[in-house]
Amino acid sequence: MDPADLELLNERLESESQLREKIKEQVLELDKKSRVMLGHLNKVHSIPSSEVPNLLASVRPVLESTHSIHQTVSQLVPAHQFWRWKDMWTNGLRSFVFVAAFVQFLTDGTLLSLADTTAQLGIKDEWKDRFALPVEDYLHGLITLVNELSRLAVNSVTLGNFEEPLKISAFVKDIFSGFTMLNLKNDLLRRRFDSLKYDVKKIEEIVYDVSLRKLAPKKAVSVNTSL
Amino acid sequence: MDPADLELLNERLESESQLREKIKEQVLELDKKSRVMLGHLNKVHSIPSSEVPNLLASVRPVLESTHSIHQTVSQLVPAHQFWRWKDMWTNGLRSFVFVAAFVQFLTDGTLLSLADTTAQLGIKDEWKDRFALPVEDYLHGLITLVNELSRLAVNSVTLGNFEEPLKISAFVKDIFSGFTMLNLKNDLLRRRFDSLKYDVKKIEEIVYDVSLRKLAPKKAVSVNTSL
Amino acid sequence: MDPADLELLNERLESESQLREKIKEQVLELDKKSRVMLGHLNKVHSIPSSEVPNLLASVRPVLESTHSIHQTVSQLVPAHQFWRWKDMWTNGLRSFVFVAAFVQFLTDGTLLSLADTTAQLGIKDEWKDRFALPVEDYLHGLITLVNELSRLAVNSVTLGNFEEPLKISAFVKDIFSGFTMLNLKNDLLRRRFDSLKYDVKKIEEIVYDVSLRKLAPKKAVSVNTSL
Amino acid sequence: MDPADLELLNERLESESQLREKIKEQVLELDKKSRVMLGHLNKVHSIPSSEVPNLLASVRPVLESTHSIHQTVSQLVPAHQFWRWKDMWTNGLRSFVFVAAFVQFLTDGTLLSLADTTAQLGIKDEWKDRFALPVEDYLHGLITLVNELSRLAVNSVTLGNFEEPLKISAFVKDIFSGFTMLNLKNDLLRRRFDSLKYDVKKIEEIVYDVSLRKLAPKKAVSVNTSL
Amino acid sequence: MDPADLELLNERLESESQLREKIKEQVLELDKKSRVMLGHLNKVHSIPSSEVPNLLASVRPVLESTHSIHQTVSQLVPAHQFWRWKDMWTNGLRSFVFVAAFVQFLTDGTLLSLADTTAQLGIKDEWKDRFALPVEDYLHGLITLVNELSRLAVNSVTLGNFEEPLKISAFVKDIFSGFTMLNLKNDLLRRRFDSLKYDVKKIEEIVYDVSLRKLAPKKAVSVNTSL
Amino acid sequence: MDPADLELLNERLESESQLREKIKEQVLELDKKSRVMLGHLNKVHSIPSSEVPNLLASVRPVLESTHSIHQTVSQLVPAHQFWRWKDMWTNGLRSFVFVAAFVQFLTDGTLLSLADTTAQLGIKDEWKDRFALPVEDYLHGLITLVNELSRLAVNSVTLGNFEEPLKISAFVKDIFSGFTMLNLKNDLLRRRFDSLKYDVKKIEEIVYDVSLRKLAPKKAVSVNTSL
Amino acid sequence: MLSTASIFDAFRAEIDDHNDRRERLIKASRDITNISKKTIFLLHRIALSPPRDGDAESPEVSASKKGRANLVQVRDMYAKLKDDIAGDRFWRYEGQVSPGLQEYIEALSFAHFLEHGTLITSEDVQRTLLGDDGQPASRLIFPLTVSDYLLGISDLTGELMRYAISSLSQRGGRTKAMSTLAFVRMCKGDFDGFTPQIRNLSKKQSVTTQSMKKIEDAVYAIVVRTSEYDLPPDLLDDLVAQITSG
Amino acid sequence: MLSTASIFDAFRAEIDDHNDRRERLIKASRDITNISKKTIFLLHRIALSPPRDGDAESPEVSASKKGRANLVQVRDMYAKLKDDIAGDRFWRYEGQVSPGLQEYIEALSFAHFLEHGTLITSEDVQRTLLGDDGQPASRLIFPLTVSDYLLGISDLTGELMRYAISSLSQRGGRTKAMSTLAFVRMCKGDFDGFTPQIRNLSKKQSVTTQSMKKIEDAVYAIVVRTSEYDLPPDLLDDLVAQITSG
Ligand SMILES: [Mn+2]
Ligand SMILES: [Mn+2]
Repeated sequence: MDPADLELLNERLESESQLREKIKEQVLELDKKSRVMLGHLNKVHSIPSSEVPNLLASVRPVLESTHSIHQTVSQLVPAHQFWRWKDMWTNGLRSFVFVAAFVQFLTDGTLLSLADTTAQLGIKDEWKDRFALPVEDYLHGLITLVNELSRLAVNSVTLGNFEEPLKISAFVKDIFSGFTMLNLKNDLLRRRFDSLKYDVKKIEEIVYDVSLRKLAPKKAVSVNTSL
Repeated sequence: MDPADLELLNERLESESQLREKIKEQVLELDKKSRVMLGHLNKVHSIPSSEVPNLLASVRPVLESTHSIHQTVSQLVPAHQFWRWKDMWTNGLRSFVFVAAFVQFLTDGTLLSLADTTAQLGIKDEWKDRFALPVEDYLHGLITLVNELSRLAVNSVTLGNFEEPLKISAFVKDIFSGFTMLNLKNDLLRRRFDSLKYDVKKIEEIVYDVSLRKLAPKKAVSVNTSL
Repeated sequence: MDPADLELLNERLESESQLREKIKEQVLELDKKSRVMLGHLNKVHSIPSSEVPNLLASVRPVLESTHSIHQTVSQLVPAHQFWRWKDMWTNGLRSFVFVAAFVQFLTDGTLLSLADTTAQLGIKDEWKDRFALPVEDYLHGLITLVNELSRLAVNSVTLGNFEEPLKISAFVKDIFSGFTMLNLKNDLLRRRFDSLKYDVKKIEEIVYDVSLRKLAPKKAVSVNTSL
Repeated sequence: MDPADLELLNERLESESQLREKIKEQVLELDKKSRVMLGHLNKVHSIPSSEVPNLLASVRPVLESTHSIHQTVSQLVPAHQFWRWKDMWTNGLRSFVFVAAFVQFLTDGTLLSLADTTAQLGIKDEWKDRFALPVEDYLHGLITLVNELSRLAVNSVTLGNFEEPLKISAFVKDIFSGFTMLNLKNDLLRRRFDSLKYDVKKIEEIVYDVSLRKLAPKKAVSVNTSL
Repeated sequence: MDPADLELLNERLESESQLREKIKEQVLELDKKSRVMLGHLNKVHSIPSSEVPNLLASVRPVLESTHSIHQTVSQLVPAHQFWRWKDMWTNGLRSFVFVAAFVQFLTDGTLLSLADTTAQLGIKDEWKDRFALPVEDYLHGLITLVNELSRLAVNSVTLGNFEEPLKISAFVKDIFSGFTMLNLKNDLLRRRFDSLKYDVKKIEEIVYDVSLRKLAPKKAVSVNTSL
Repeated sequence: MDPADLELLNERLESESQLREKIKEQVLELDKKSRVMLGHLNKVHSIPSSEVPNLLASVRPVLESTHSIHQTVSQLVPAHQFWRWKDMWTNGLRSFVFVAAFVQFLTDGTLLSLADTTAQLGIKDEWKDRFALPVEDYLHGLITLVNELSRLAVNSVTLGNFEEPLKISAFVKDIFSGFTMLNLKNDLLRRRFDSLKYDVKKIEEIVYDVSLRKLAPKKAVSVNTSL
Repeated sequence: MLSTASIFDAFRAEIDDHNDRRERLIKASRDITNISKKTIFLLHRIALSPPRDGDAESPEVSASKKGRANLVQVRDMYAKLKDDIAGDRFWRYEGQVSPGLQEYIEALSFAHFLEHGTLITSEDVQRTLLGDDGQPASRLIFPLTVSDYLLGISDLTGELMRYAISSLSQRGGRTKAMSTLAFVRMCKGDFDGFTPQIRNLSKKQSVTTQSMKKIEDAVYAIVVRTSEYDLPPDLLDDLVAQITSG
Repeated sequence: MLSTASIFDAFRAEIDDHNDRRERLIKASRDITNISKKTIFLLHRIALSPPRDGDAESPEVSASKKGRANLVQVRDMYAKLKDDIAGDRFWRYEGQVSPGLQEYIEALSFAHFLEHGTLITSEDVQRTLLGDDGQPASRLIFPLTVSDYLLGISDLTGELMRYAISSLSQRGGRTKAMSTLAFVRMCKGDFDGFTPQIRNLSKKQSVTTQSMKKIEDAVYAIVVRTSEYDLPPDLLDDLVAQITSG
């Protein structure tokens, strides 16, 4: 092998390998933040709705603190190499999408758009060839949200909150019908979308139980369904 | 090859092979005891709670009888070689952890600590380079316990015991949140931990069913939901 | 090579090869009958229980018609060579065991013993070195039966028959505890036995659903839970 | 499950499991003897032909000592169950066939027939439903013999014995043309037979080398080529 | 879960995870040294025998430099935990055994014993519960040596060195007959030993080619064939 | 399923399955003839060239007798379905190509063309969508021929025929350079073509041996190479 | 007499020709697979959309029509490939043609099911693969094999499972799910008879069995849910609808 | 505020766009693989043809020239695909692009070896992948990765083994085989250092090792054969040539 070429190749591999280590460090940070937020949000299943605002208040600063990690990663990744490295942080990023969208839902019952998610995670458009939020990861985050909401629908009834399932039902059906618009390959996203159907069905059953027991106050329902 | 060296090599291979046979015999004993205890404990799913103490009374002596096997194994294993041979009895040991922790839960509703489990299995600290209970195996036993408790929650409702699921729910949520704080590697333990979510969800659904139909005494429910 | 010896070798190889062809023909017949009976019995999931007797009446003659195939095979197989050829028909025979045991359960709710299964399949004790029903195949048939019964528990509820799951639950638990007492090797049978746990759990959940909603007559439930 | 039936099933499973252990012990003995004889015969590749008779004299008693193991196995195996257990000792038995046939070839250059092999291994016709030498295993032993002879042809030339390859060539071609007349199924035996072609070719090349260099006595060559 | 217990569990998991990282670093070093030495030794196939001493001189210091890594690892591994961590460096260690034994063979044609290998790798007996050279790994290294020597036999002929194959043949046959006396289990080592037969055969064919053409000095051949 | 459609499909499958049986019968015949001819031709390696014409005389009628089988098959296969069924007889057909080409070579030293092979096998152009000789199978037959000729080159020298290798060498080189014209996929044909190189090399070695020993009469060589 | 070189030149041309054709068919098969998969998503999408007042057709029927219109592209692609798959070539390249063809049959049979609730016959599938003039056998682009038909249809059951489960959250979903279940059970039963003759069918049948069990479990859950109340299921649906729609 | 439907409509467009691009690249990669494979056969064919008197170039050089000319097609295909693989897209579709690219590098490096007897540098490979004006980095169609370069070159050793063995039956084949062997040994040695960093390289290295051993065995056979005679190898070759050519 041409000695100059050999050295060149070795240098490139060496610098890639160092880069990988540096990104890995950031990803560990990212995963730690994700674990902290998921730990907090898990409590939503066992507290009365009145305490939810406090819970969200404890999560928001952590969510914001991810901005600087994203920035660091965006500076580490060489131009145009976003897709080369993204597998390293995909899991973390998807759970951030879930956290942001869950916080938004618990705050005002609305769906966080892709653009707003990007903004909330502090991801800048100018980084786009180095760090971005692809549609696919956003969609994964939404599916995780629906999984969690079917659990919340169950637990809120246990805690005596009979309005929540109706609110969740309308919200989830809207997301579900959005997903039916997509042409998916036989990949993980499609399999997770298939599983979504069971969440929708489960939530329907709860609405059914609650409705037939006439536990849902008329007004709450009509306010909700106008969303 | 030097005849003396050859003989040395052969002796070592031969003695390892004999040791393996001897340990195997003990492991068969160990598996038999495990089968007996699992067979007994399986009845907990179909007897009224009043009969549980008798059932536990029949399991405890078997559990104690494992001490002598552990001792025998600890004497067979050469100094420093615990990690060489432990795969042979790992399955049996994990199911003993499960049995001990299940018995404890059924007795007083508490969680058996690692130290107490070691004590109950008659494992001596002084054997540590030949026979010990590693953290990993203790955690595997706890996961098996949660799997079993989700089944018990179902069956206790069938038997008309509506408080049990609430008790189980609180206990399992505590273990679950403990696990979320552990820094698990991407291995079997992590995968089994992921499966815990399904058990937690199943138990929550049972609590929901019971609450919705107002089957449990008020107090029990509120105790649970305050967690 | 000595021509006489060569001829001898060739004759033996030739006759084995012809025998294989002849047995194969019978096995094809056997598989056809198996498919016919499974096709009939599959309807049990969608018909009201009142029609089951008619269904069974259509299966029994087919089951009896297997006797003559078994006889033919027993005449083809040379003395002492049962274990040489049995792999060829093992699958078919196991599904006959399943069919016979399923018919029995649907008829009177009892478990068909090994001896009775042998009799119902028209297998004669005097053929034992040429055609017999080994314990292992009987047990495989029973596991298939349990798999099928967990499906039947689901579908009978759909058809409005809420007592069936209770009956099935008692029956299956009996078989399950029988299996736990058997000393199974670490083979396919052991692995299939491990899968039984899922069937038992599923049936327990159905009994739970029915009990929780008080859908089955009181008596049926209490009979079941006393097991 | 009927307790009597359950006990019956368990007894049968248990006794099979014990029988397996007992046969295994014998098979270990059998493998040890096989290793010893193969170790001895391996020396044939490096000794002058004058020493071969002594070598064979040391192998023959070991070969005879296998008779008693065969007898023990034949007593362990229940009537009619030869084909059930034979896989356990097939490898050992095939290497005994090889040893017997190799010894015979080295003694007088003739091929040991199936009947003579059976006799030399001390296998009695009256055990036929418990222990026998099937045609297939005899043929496997012969193929192993041919593999070994192609190695011997190489090494005898190295040792300066130029007639041996001619003798081997004639012997192997005879076996080869015998095999071509057999109606083999598409199994391991057929695949191993296909590999014989390479041995035949290799031996032909050695005869070529020797002939080209006029190393062998004229007479030996012409005897060979008239085949 | 008791917070103290939880902390204990987490500490243990955490420290294991850190230890793994530290050992990994050493293993990377070890692999690098192994690659360097294999790279050097690979040249032996294309240089005249006169240059071999220089080649060995360049390998020896690298081999010695492994001592300090072994020492570092022996200090990292907690007491008694040799068998827990050894899988991490097994591959590297086996290739060191090969290197040491190859260097020895090339130096004076002798076989390096287990004790001498341990010494040459700088492994101290006092570390035995933390770092040692197990028999199995020594044997794996020898098999790799034989694989390499069959290649060397080919290439030394190409380089015009006709005595080398004779030397290799004698050496390899000695190792081979040593292995046949070992009681190997049915594992990887046994399978690799079976593959040795092909190397022996290949070397015999090279000796055949050389002898047939009278290429090697008479004396060399007779020395060899007397083995 | 539409009953008419069900019947239609069943009828089609039934008739296909009968057709398969009928073709299978013919293929067995075909394989038998192939075995007979290969058995005859195998003798060419051990007879003097003067006896070759007689040998060929015994093969030719068998080769001709394949015509009627080909005709029968061509009548069995439905229009356009050649490629559907051809796998059944591909092996047999390829060995017929080999036989025909070998006979031709032994007769006059020329290469049988694809067209002539087709003619000699009695395959009619008008059957082309039901039975034909594809290029690929013809090429496979030629590769088998080269494999066999490298063996013949060896054995003819042993038999004292020193002209044959020269004739074979020129013939095989011509075929080899033909093959280099083809663009093959990474399939069986390419792998077999790769192996052809070794046959060519082997034959070269024989030519080399024979030439340098000046065993080849001048004239024979010059006649041959003018082909 | 031809030189070996020129003879092998001819062979090369033939082999190159074959490999090129194979490549063309593999690529076409990928395109056909993609169109079919997209059509399947389209069918789900329209069939599950809520019926709008004033629409003459049910969502299922309009899904089916749009789906079939989409699939005409596939027919046109086959027509264009006609030379590569006509006559005995079809069987030579079956391995390359089948994957796309089976996906097409899956899509086509789904469209048919949505409109008619029945299984499309093999003849109907074959009819979509005629030359331009739509005339009988002589105009076949290629003959449909029993195997492609059955394997294509086998995949349909997976889509029907998805369709049934999604429907359950809609009004009237139970009825839809029950009839879909009956249909899938019929497929399972009828196809069992073909498993010995059709390679790979038994693997697909176990997927069908899984799908069937999933629908059974879902229908079970609904039955259990409604059994608790002493009212007919339809009335219960209406009540819930009234409550949730305010 | 946008409706969920219109938001997801945009997602659908983006996902469809991505899948279509992926399909295009898969197809292009197959085409590139085919051209490269054919080029490799062409290189073998010409390089092994006997040198004709009066030819200015050796067969190897003329093979190399024709092969390179052939491979310009590949460059043109990449240029046409530029939009689909430019910028960060290259890394997104690397899995689809790599198979064809590595086969191209295999062919290109074989042509280079035949002409120069050396290993083509990564820079030289990169230079064949420039835009129309052949200008530096800014004109790259896409950047060549170390991995594609090494894995492509790795496959070269298999072709060199075939080339060396085929050469052996020709005059001067031994010299060719020896120099090819030296080259393959160099590849093996140099690449060993990269195995920890390049995925799948160690699998390819074991194929390289096999190829190397095959050449070693073949060269051995020749040496053994000639060693029996007391004449220099070249003289022996000439003698044999004289005798066999009459
Ligand atoms: Mn599908
Ligand atoms: Mn290649």
